[in-house]
Amino acid sequence: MPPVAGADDWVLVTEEPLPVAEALDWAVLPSCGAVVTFCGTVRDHSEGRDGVVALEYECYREHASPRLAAVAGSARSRWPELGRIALLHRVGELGLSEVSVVVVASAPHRAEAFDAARHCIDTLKATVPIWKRERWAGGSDWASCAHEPREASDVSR
Amino acid sequence: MPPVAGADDWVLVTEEPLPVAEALDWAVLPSCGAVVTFCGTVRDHSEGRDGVVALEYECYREHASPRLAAVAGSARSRWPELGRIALLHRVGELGLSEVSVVVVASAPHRAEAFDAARHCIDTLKATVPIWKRERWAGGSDWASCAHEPREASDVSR
Amino acid sequence: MPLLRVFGPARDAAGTAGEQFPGADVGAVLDAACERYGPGFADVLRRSAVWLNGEPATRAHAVGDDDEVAVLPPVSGG
Amino acid sequence: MPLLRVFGPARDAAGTAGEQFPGADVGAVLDAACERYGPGFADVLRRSAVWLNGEPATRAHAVGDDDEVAVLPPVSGG
Repeated sequence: MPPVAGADDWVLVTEEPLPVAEALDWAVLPSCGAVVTFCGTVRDHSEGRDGVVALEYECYREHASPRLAAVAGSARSRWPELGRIALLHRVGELGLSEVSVVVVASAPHRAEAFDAARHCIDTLKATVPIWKRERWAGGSDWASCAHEPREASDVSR
Repeated sequence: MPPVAGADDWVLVTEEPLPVAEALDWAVLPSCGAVVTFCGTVRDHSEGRDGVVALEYECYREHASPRLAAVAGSARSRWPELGRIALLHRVGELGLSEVSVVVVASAPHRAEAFDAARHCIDTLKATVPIWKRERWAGGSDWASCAHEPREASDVSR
Repeated sequence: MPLLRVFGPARDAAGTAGEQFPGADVGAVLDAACERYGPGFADVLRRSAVWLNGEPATRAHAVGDDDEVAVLPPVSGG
Repeated sequence: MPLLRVFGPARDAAGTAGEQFPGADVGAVLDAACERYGPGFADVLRRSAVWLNGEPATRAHAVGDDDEVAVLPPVSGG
């Protein structure tokens, strides 16, 4: 399940439940005292829409993982002291409270781990070719909160 | 293992390995789309001290948990929209890469979850009566990076 | 012929995930798609980014048989 | 008699985790502890906080049989 042996970045796009605990364990290094994890979960409401019961994520399969890797690269260029970075995104149909995205960043100190994790999820949302459809009791539609896709190297937080 | 049924704060001081994955799962609520987790792990160095191989944490047992609860309370007063908060601290002897502290905060949106998790770990370090002894190949001593204890309500980040 | 891939709302508007279109540049491929899929697709296209083989492209980029043009409406991952 | 509890470096300096000391206020308990444990303990005490029953206290706070005075050197949890 983990990535290439020896690599310090782990990116994954999968229809299976995300390996949150494994990613968190994997990110721990003897040189790093701080591990920050962000999990995005399916929420029962979005901007202006109540009673959401499920989400469906679609991706540009060939380019989603490379764009996740670019997000990790942009974090490393800002915080060279980072230890490991995991960026995992689930696609397909997700029910309420299921985990859609996981970001893990480890660093010697907590300030960098927090800042890098925040940067990664912000940049992921703005750059990775993934689209979310919301389903509620009465119908379904694409999420209204969307971003014109940008390149990770152009995202300045 | 989880706290009082129905409670949205979970504080724990224990000599056992911390239930990281359980705390993360517990923090997920249908109304919350963001869960931020901070894990502090035993690092092989500290300020001016290389080759750290183990830590030993001592606490003022009767007052450590109440002070953790005060940290959670200070976060709630700043971010009333927070969902669940877990603050877990291990005591006793810990080896390299073991998890000494866990903070989990869930919220409808990621900004509040990140800010609250960061506030909690900063406030925990400044207010909870716990002391860390570092052991390295040649000896052991109390951590040099320590804070005069304050009250959670006085910590302004 | 170059392949056109369309995603999210653009896929809904097109009624398909992708097909081949004739054309010597990105603009020609997009124009042919608008003609086949109609004004609903053209509306989505106006607020979408266009990639050629995974990189941002303009209408003037030349395309050949093995190239892939993609229409990316605003993304909403996370 | 009030109980004195000492932690971390203060425990090392005292050579014990706690014991009872006579005294009608916090200051008297601390002075008795300094006398028994010596100048190493007094040094740690100077950079420590003092709690009475879990709340910050001053030397003037009165104490009785069921009270607990604690010496808290700078904390280092996390």
